[in-house]
Amino acid sequence: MNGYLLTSVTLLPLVGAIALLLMGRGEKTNENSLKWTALLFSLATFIISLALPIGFNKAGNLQFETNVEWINAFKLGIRYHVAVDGLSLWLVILTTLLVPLALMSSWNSIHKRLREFLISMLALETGMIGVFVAMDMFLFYLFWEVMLIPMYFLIGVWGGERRIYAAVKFVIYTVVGSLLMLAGIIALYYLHGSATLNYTFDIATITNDVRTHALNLDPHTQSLLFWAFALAFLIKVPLFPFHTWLPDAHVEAPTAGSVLLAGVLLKMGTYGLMRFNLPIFPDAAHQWSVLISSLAVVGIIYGALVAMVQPDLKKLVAYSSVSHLGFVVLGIFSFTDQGMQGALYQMLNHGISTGALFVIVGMVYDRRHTRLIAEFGGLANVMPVFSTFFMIITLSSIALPLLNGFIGEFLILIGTFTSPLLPYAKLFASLAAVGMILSAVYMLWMFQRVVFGEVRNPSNMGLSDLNFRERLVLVPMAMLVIVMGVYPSLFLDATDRTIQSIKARLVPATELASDWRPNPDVAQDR
Amino acid sequence: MESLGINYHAILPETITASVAVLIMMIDAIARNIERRVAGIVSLIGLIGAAIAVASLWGGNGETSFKGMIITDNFRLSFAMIFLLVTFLTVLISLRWVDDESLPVGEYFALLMFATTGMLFMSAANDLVMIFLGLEITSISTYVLCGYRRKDLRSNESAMKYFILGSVSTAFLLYGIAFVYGATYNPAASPVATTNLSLIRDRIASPGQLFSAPMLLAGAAMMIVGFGFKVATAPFHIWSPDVYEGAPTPVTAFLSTGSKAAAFASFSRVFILTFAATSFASSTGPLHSLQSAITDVLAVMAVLTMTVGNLVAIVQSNIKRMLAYSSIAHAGYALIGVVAGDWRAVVFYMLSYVLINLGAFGIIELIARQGDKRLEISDYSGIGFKSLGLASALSLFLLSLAGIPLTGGFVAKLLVFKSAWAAGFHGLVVIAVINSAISWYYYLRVIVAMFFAEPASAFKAPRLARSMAAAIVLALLGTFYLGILPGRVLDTLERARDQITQARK
Amino acid sequence: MQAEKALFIVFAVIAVASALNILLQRNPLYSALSLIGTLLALSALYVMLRGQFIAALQIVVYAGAIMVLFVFVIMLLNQPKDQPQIEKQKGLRYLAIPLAGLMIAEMFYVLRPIHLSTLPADQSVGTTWSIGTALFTDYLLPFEVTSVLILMAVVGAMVLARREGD
Amino acid sequence: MVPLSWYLGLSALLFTIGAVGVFIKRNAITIFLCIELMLNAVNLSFVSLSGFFGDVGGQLFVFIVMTVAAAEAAVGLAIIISIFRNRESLNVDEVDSLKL
Amino acid sequence: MEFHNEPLLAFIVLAPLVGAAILGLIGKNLGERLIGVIACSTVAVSALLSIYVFINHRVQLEQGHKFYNYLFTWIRVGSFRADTSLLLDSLSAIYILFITFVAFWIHVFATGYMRGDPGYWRFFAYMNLFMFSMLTLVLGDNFLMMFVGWEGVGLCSYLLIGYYFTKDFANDAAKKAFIVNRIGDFGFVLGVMLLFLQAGSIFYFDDPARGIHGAFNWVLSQHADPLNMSAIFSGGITTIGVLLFVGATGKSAQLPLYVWLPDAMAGPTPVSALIHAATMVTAGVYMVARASSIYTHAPAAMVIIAFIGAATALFAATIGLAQWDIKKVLAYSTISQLGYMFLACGVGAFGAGIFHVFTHAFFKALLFLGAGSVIIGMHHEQDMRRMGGLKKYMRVTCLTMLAGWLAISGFPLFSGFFSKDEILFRTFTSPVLPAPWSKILWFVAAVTALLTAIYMTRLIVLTFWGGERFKEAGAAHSSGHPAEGDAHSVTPHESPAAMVLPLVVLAAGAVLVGFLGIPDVLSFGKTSNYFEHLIAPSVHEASGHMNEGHSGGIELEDQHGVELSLMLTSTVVALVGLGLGWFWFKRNPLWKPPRLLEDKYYVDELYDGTVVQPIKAGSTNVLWKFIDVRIIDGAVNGAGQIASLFGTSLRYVQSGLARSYVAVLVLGALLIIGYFVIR
Repeated sequence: MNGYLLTSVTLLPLVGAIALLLMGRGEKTNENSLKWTALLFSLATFIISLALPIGFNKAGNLQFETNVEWINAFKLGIRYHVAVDGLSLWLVILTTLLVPLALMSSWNSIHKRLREFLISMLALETGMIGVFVAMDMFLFYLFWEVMLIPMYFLIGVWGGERRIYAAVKFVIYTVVGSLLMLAGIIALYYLHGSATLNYTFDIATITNDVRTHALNLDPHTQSLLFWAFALAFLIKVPLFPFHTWLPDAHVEAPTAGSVLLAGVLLKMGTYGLMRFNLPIFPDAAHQWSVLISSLAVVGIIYGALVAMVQPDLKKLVAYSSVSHLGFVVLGIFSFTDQGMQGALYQMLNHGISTGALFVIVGMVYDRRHTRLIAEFGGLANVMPVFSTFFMIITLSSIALPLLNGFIGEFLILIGTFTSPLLPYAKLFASLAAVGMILSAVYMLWMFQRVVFGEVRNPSNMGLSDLNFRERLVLVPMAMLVIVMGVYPSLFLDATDRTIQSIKARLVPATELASDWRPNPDVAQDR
Repeated sequence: MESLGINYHAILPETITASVAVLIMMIDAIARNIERRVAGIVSLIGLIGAAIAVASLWGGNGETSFKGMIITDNFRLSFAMIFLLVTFLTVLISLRWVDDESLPVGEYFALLMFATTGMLFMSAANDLVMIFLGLEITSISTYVLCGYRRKDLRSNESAMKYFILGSVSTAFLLYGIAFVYGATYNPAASPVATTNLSLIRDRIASPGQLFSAPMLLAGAAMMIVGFGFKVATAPFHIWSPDVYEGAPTPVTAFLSTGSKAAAFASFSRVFILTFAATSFASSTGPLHSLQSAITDVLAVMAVLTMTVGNLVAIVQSNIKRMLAYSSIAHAGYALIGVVAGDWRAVVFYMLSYVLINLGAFGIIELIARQGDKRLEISDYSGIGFKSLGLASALSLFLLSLAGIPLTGGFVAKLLVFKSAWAAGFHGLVVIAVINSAISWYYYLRVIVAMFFAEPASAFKAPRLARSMAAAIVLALLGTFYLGILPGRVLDTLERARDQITQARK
Repeated sequence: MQAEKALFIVFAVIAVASALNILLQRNPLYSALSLIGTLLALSALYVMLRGQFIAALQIVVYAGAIMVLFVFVIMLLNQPKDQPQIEKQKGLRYLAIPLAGLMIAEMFYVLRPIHLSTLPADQSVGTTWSIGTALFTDYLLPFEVTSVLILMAVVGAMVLARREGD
Repeated sequence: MVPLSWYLGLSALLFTIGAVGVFIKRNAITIFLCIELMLNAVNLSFVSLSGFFGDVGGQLFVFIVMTVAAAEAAVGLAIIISIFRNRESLNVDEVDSLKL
Repeated sequence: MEFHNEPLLAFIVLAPLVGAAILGLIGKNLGERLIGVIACSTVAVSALLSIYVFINHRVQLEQGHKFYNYLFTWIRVGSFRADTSLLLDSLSAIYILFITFVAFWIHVFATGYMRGDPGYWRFFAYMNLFMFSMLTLVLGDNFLMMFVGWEGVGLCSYLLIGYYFTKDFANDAAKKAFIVNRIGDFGFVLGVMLLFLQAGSIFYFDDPARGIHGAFNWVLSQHADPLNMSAIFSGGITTIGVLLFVGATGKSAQLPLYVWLPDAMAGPTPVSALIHAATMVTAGVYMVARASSIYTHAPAAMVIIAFIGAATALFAATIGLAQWDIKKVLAYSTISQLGYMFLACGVGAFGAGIFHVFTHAFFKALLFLGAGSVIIGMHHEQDMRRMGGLKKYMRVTCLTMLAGWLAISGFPLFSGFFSKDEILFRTFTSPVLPAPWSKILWFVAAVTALLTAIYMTRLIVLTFWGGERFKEAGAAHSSGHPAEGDAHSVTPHESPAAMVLPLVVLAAGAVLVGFLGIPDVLSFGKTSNYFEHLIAPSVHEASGHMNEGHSGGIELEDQHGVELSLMLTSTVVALVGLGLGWFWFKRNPLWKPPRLLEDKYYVDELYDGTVVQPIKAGSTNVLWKFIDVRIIDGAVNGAGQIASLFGTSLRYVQSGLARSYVAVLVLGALLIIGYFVIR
């Protein structure tokens, strides 16, 4: 059963999509049954996926594994290999959680092509989960690319005014990166195969061979491959200066699309960095860490500053994503436990907080059909419940302690600051910390302009507060924001083992040894 | 009396297709008034018969027959299957169309079958004369098909351009053959000079047996012109956009797939299995210079082809013309397989490419309607949700052409790139990858028009004939089959490879 | 020996001159007639090369049948003389000289090292007997396949050239 | 004796004239004639090689080429006729509606 | 040092959180009385528990024992560990005692002050949440827990300043407070990270039971840094100290980050009393005192603290002299007093600094509440130009405020006298500062004391004495605030009992608490300074050896002499200040102060012009509209355009002329043949 669990989590949404495709075409009126079908499938996926963390063995590496031969001809060695480890576990859960929430958030906001919309959402879910669970480069690439299409349609069909430009830009940007990654995958496959005589696309095998020095790539090759992969991922993240697709895509995408875009898709980039770049090209990772960290830091500050002056709510959140994801990249390239764990945690945080922010923006958009900050003001007067949720999410986004954002950002900062392997680590950390100030600036300023003050715009006068469905969407998010801030061990413990294995080759043995760790078994029952 | 090497089994597929062509003519002549569909159905049956014949030959170990004119190996048979598949789908998508356009039915299918016969001979040939003959049969019948809509100026123009340029390229090919023939002269051997490919391979592989190395090189170069023209590689691609655009859509589909695949069959037969038989690294003397010249030139041509195809496709507004450029670009990708010397990759590429392209052209034909009227991309505005099935299928084909995973287009590209990488052509792979990225743009344009743009003109979902539906479904299934479970096909090809290398030893 | 060379030069000059005349004539009819001249000169050269059968074929089939077809079509499509002669891309004309030069240079480069100046002692090669034997042994299949080709060409020509309504 | 290279040279010369003719002549039939010239040039090569080698293969090739030329002539002329019917002109420069 | 377990600590912290949760979730549906009861009772629980715990462990605390309450491990990643655990030692004990005590009374006051406000429940939820945060800040046993509280109080401060969220100035002030605090936090976080890097731990002290090594133990095992500039940037202990102090300047409103505090007066007055006077703003002092072992190893950091503290004290006092808004005067006075506290810390007298925090909490809370009472009595008028002569309308308020006035002015035997005197003395005799500077700083502090006495007297005189200016319609319109009630038709009235009672209690405190820290010299050695005795085990006072160049060896007898004479001096200073103020402002209540002072040295404008606006403009015009749109997107779109440009030009090869195609074909053929044969 364990073996099929992951596959069913991955494919269940697709089954839902197919079910929707086949559902009674005749009556146009029966939109509710479509919505409920989609929602139930995504909820079922979420519930099944909960078995993953429950059954997850913190001491183990890859789990819930299915590994069967797929295409073996031509020494291709392509396998259907899916599994989760600490790296992907929570990202899968994040995905399965966000999709039903996104569906609920846009329950009444899709007015055309509802069936196709729901199909796209579910197909997208399968793609996203697939990216995280794939343990074979071929499979990974497959999901990585296939997932583009539903997203493309989500932006292109259900998007705003400039949806075509945004959709095409999104796809082209991604494709440019991912095709380079394809070249990288082929090269890696070939190099690994000729070095070990085991031609395979299996990520775990290759990683392991790198770890055990069965595969030793020379620095030059490593650099080239590193960039082939990194470009794809950094575009997806997106790291400055590859970020300009993001504001457009976010602004034009419908709410549900933005939620998943920000919540999950961006994580695929950082996930890829941790899955491929660090463990497989450790020397190149060191070689380029300064450049990437610099870009990350520039992105943190730049994203924050540009976010500050955006007149459009979604654009603001989009640029804030640039800033936040800069933290994640910085943490990854700190090569420390704290940095990488923090990065991983920050991915989850960003998924929830920014996802929630987009939900919130969507809620006001549904009511007012505008996202311009200047159109709002004083919403606290008419929508107190809304404002409260907005406040919690805002605070999460500016990394207030005891909320989730803080754990991630602080771990990243301290990991970076204390990194023995990243040059100029202290400088990077200090500059990144400036981002903490700036995030307060732009978020609070935005919050003030939207929520506080008198209701000056008469069209805001009659806005209704959140209804039951909308509260149902925001409550779990807000609760997660708090739970993750107060008791992060719940999540962090599961990822530790994986981070250690990523570090195995990345960090020289001397550094590993000197890494003082308090004994976890000391009695805590005083 | 010495054996004439007659082996009717070995040419059974070709015999079947040729006979079916004649049969169709006879039916057409005798029974003018019977259901016009009969000709098409007869050709379908004939194609299935030919396919069975091909299957019955499977496992051939490279035996030659007819005095070395025909070779039976899995290389030939895999390509033969592709040709039969192409014609099968072409017949399906033209069944209704010939009727709607009130064109001569019998001749149409007969010419298709003749062309198929030519293509089959191209892959079966083990002698340059057979290659030449097969090529000419294919070419001449397609010249006619291009001009099949006689009253249509565009169709005329297409036929004329194809004819003039095709003949010139044939002349070059022929001249090349003459040079190669001259180069193989060895008074000590028997026969003293030859156009037989097996003999040519042996002669150029063993040092000191050649009459004139420069002649061999010049011959090879001119054959590149000939084959390059047929597969439409830059700079010999210039005919194809005009011809593809002007020809009736089903013919375009056939041209861009069948004739291209056939040309690749000969191309690979000559340039991979003959000229590059020994590995590049271990070759010496004239063979080495031949091989390095071939790889250099083909690599440059591949790059040019991809780049020109993709860049110009970006700025096209006519969908047929855009797909013409796209098929130029795809010839470029497939050519990488030739450069890398991996014909299996070429076969697989062609297989998936013909499926996808035929599917796409089928839908285009359907949407274009009678007289090829609606061919501008702007005509596709907003039809996505009016005709969801067709638009989705077309999108899938286009995405597959772009190389999205889960479809044959991706696996094909992967194989080609992998072979090229393994053969050390890293730069080529990178350029191909960048080109793929460019290609996304224009494939997406059509999808944008169909799904994202507002409906521009009145559009009614076309009536979908059963044959056409079958063709599209077949193409779709094939595309996905090759994308998801390519294992069987690849295994078969792999065994073919083993068998060919063994036969050589 | 010198006589043979002289003969070659005579026929070669005729062939080249007629070929050039094809290009120089405006009327396609004269061009066609010039081509026939070339063909005849070539057939003479074939004889010198002991290709008697092919030489005969050249005269009978090529100059006789095919060229007659050409002339027939030219007469059929007697286009009006007063039609304006549109010429686009006049530059192509000037491209002719360098391209021709380049081609000849390349061919010269390839053919220069070829040193073979004696015909073999065996004189049976170009005879009808040897051709016939080869045609029905080694070249049996190509020979048969040409029938497909011819049939196909007939069908094709018929489809394209027949009048409407047939 | 006349050396082989002379024949081959003549053949190359004729081929060149044919090739040049194809792109400087505008009358479709003349262009076609030039193509025939190219084929004949190749034939000369075949026959001379065959003669000097004492190998019948080249001449057989010429035999086949002639057949092909005949077939090509039939179809080519048919194409020209069908174009002429529609356009009343044989000037290929007028036939450029498909471009770019 | 001995460690014990004290599970009650968690309840002290959590009680207000429970209150906050109840009020936040269902408070909207509760009546005002019930809300008041819940809010006050949770704080009362904390207060009583604090007192209980303190009494229970008093002796041990005096001996330096520490009491832990470990809840759970918050973050543990690699070698980094932060626990959710609480620590009680004498320092935090003092803090929780006065925090909970003062806060309780302010809560009580607020039940009256906020009566009828539609956000009653919200207000108290925030207040309770603040108590939770403040107690976390004080009781946390590591720097990250402190930071939790640190940011938590910042949040509550933000929420409460912006409590009247429909008022733009309140929102601006709230945002400003948060952001300026964040700037300070930037330093704090860096300091904590550097500490972790150096010490490998962010816990204050060891906890053998959990296997924790305290950072301070590491610090104490190091040599003290030298007193020079390079130590500041060396990345060692001094750097840590300076960075942490940057955090303190934000939270405790020191130069240059003090600007948020005057604006923070936009919040309801009880908030100003609780957060911006008595408790939160002293968190910086707490932190510096907590980290005293770091500072005693970082003399350069201490010098910086001393100078900033003294400068802030003087600077704010001068501005306070010129303000018309009663709360603004108190705000600048708070800044000034905070400067005093830092001066104390900077000269190594952490205990004295804390003592001043302690007394200040009482008298400043009292003064603010008094001001609040006046404001209510005046129907939300805050401009002192429209007050005057209120003593006859608001007798109790006036009396209690007089107590606060005397306390802050350093009138002998009032609480402020003792704490301020201690600071002046310790500054004068500081072992930290180089020779002339201790005297100079003492002089600055003394001048500040004089100014304090003057401006506080001005406040009292303008408010309670003189003509009843509120009756003169439209007397002054320069009031910066859109006061709610129209001032000229009101009659001032005394506040209700819920507000008056806390005034009385705090007034008693303001008068009496000073006696906890009577200097040895005053009691003639009979009772030692109890406060100092209590706090001594928790802080590392600077000792003579810190600065070798300093002639530190004054004999104890001499010290007593000095102390007495200084005490005399400061008494004189206070009396002079009171006298000057009394007579001058009685005569000229509306004396127009220098423009520069009234406009606060234009610091806000300076910041706006040099930092805020350039960043905004730069972000909009350079980063966004130029780099993002023009350069990056331009490059991306440009690449696309170049591709289609190439496409378009290559298109023209496709002329449509068959002849030209042949030419291309022939040319291509020739090139290939050429390459083949000639290469």
